[in-house]
Amino acid sequence: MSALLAAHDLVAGFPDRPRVLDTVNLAIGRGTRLALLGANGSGKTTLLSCLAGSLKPTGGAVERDGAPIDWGRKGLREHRRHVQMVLQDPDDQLFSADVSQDVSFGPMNLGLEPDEVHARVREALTLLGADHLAERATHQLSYGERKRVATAGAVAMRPDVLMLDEPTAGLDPLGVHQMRDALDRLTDAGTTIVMATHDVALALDWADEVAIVCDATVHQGAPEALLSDADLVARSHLDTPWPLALAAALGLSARPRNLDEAVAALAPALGEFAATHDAAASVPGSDDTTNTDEETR
Amino acid sequence: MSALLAAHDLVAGFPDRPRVLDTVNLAIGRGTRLALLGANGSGKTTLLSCLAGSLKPTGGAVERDGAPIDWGRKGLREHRRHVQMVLQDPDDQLFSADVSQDVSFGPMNLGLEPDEVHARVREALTLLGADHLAERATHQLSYGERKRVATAGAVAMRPDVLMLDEPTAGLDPLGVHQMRDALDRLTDAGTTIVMATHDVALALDWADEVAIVCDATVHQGAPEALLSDADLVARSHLDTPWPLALAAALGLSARPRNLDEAVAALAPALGEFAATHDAAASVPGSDDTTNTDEETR
Amino acid sequence: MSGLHIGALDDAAWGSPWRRRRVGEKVACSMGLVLTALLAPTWPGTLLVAVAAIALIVGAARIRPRVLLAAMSAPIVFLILGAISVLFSVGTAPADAWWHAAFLSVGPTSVAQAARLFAHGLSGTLAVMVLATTTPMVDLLTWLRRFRVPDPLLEIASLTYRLLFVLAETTANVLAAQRCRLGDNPVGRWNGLSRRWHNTAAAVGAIGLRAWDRSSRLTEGLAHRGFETSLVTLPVPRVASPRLITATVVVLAAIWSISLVVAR
Amino acid sequence: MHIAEGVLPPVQCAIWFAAAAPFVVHGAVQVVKQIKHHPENRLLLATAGACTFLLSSIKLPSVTGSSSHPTGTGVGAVLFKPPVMAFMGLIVLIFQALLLAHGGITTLGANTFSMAIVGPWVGYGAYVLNKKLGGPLALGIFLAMFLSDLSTYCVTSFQLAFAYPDPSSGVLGAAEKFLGIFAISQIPLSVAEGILGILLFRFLFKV
Repeated sequence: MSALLAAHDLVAGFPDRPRVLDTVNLAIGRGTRLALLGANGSGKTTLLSCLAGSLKPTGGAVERDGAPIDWGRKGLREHRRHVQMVLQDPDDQLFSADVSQDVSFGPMNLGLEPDEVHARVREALTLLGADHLAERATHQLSYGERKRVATAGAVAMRPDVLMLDEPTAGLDPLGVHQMRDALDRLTDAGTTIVMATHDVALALDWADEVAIVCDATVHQGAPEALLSDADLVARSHLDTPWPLALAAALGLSARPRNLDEAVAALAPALGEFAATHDAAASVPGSDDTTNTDEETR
Repeated sequence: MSALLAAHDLVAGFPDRPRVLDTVNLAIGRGTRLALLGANGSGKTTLLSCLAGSLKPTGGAVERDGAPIDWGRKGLREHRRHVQMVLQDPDDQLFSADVSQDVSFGPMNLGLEPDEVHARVREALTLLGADHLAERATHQLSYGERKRVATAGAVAMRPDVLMLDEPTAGLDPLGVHQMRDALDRLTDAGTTIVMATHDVALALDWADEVAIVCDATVHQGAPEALLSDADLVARSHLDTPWPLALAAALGLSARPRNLDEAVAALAPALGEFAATHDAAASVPGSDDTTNTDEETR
Repeated sequence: MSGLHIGALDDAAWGSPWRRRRVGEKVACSMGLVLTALLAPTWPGTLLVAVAAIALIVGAARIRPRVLLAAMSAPIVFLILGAISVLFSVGTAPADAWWHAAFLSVGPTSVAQAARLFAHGLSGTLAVMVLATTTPMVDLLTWLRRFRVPDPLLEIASLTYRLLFVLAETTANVLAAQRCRLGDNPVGRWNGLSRRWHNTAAAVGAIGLRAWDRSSRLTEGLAHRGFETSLVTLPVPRVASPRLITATVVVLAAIWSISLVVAR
Repeated sequence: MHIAEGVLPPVQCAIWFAAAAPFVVHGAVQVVKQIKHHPENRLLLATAGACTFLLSSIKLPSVTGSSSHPTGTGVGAVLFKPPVMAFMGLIVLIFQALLLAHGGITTLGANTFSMAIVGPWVGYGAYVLNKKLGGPLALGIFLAMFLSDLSTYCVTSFQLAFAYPDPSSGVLGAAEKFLGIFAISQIPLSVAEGILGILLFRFLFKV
């Protein structure tokens, strides 16, 4: 069974400099949520660009559905129908002052009929929770809104794989929730998502798999396994996400991925403690437990 | 005893639009570490600009050492000797070809002697942990390095108050550590620091006080108190930081501010649980406890 | 606060209740008034055009009077300066001069000229504001496509418009950052004049470099989006408004007939 | 300094449009040709246009508090050649008319002629002449910016003088008047812009 999108022995970089990526292997299965982690300048964006067909690697191959992609104009056009990338700064991608015109660029480029283009624009804006922005001027939007519009521009291509560079960077907590909700809707609609991020707690909670770029190579695996590897985490200039760090510090065998799982892992012990000590009976702030549903960063 | 920097009934905004800030009161004591929280577009940057003397409020006063600042040329010059602001994007504030030349921009404008300028540049770079960058070209630096150099440019003015807009945004975890270390050195050297941020966990751990901008006003108080206020947190589009959310979900009375305090609050209960159940005796990953010292986001 | 300055008319245009009307109708209305201001007998033609334009902008299109006033302040200064310079003739005073001193004089010809300049200028500018306050630049550019203006030219114009706001933010930030470090207010002789010059050059240079960087990043971003040869987008559907067309025709006809009757 | 809407009589508007049209069309043809070979040049030209527009929001320092703003067509002419500036200048003028109420639509021909055609050509001519005579680069930049500004303002004064000839001293007298009145702001501005040009190029060489 072959991966939807894969890198085989990928090499990328500039002549006369240390290679940015050196024999990188990565396989992304259909419907996966993959978080790509790594330090600033480690090569995350380079890897995404290669996978998106925007940067030709100096060695190795990018494969889609088991076949290496063709780097000619036609091959790339075909590749971009399936694989779309959203950059970190929305101002690097939005060229039209009118939101719905901007989102329509991709579908128009595919040569679709105006009705079909219109339907796709609406669909993409709805998936991103940005219907109400359709009539607005790009320059009047907030940073978070512009991020969602830029993402809608990629979604309107109905890609199989959507790759996002730091989709939550610079957003306030509400903006992060909205972006995550939008990504969940895309996953439900069958899109495979690759997200490059610095937020290890987000990666642990959101991803099915993580890939860590470190020393020009990539380590791929289950989030709780890779992010518990203290040595890898340190070498990659990352941090252990708090749920794993907490569990480790408390000597728990559980590897919670988020607040709920941390609570579930700790509650039995505390329940017993409370029963014997009767301490938690009248705790101030215990009405705050509604917060459990909220995301914690 | 008057505050070092304060806002009194501050009003700011544009004609014919809802006010960005409406009768805001804020007092910043000498040596405080204040985190300024709020949604995108809530008015954090506007408030910082007023406090920095970059934006004249439409009503109310900004006071330094108990006296309202004078918005004339001379008054502002005096104010900026004492209060410095660093914007979010370092690329907007680096104007020179090499690092030390850029850091010297402020001291040169103060009309200081070359020797004094040189001393200040060295001092600022040392405080920011950026000595080794002095001779480098600004465009060769990484994003995290550029952020520290931009901060050094403000520090070279030897301000009493340093205000930073999102100093950790866009940095990888290592970059965040380096920035925090630099800020700690500045605090030790007696600088009062105001940091606008979206990172509630960072604010809870770092700040002595927080100020939350919400509905055009500001709520000021102790971090663990304000950030436990679920209603305020929701209205401000923020999240409860994970240590407080965890403690609340588990019904603890403690309000831990970071991983260490969370571990300290939970360990007794778990210790007893482990003693009775003998469960944590052979936990994989318990050698990871060295991570406890690391920052968690 | 340069960003704010660009914003006022543009914000009004984007928020205008006429936003979704056909661009051609708005252009016809505005340009009809402009031509009337120029061609109809000055009195009362220009006055009527000014009144009609204000009524359309503030009344029908519901633009806040303050926005219009702010937009008009710069052209009014220019018109006053121009009118004053026309008001005084230089050289030997004409025989019919009402007033003269040294080589300056004011007479019926120069007064009529000054009044004409001011009246035509004010009414003409107000007539252009009918378009400026109701139609965002992108809509106009998209509309120009039907006149076979080559696509690359329109694309450059609309990219210019988009980049204007991106770079305005950069400009505001660079200038604010310089102000923080006393760039506009250095210590020194004549308020640090020579340093201020260097600082301004550094600011302009830094903005230029940032602009260059921005444009190459947008080029790359567009390559990611599959840009090859053209930036074609879906035109926005527009509503025909028979009422606006009728109103335009009626107003113009009324102004012309009143002017012609009165002028006779 | 642009001529406001409505100020020029209809016939003169038409004449200035006719005078400007060949230059603008020539520039537009050049631009379309360039874009065909380098599609990415769209962004570069758009950036130049946006920068020209934004330059007018930057205050130049002076001893007093009064402010003047650069126009920047000289530097554009040196970087992009005058034909391209004729077209880009037209775009900037349309934007200024509709976004800032600065200039006008019927006066677009006249304003394009003075700011986007005469200014760039004079500035570029001075730059090339200085280069041929072996003058220093700084002098070339100064002359390009100084003369493009100055010539724009002279042409504008004559355009106004044609429209409003002085009752006693005719077109020439009127031109003197307009030149005199606007000299207060325009001559210092031209000098200032020339100096800024030199400092700017010095800055860019360092970076």
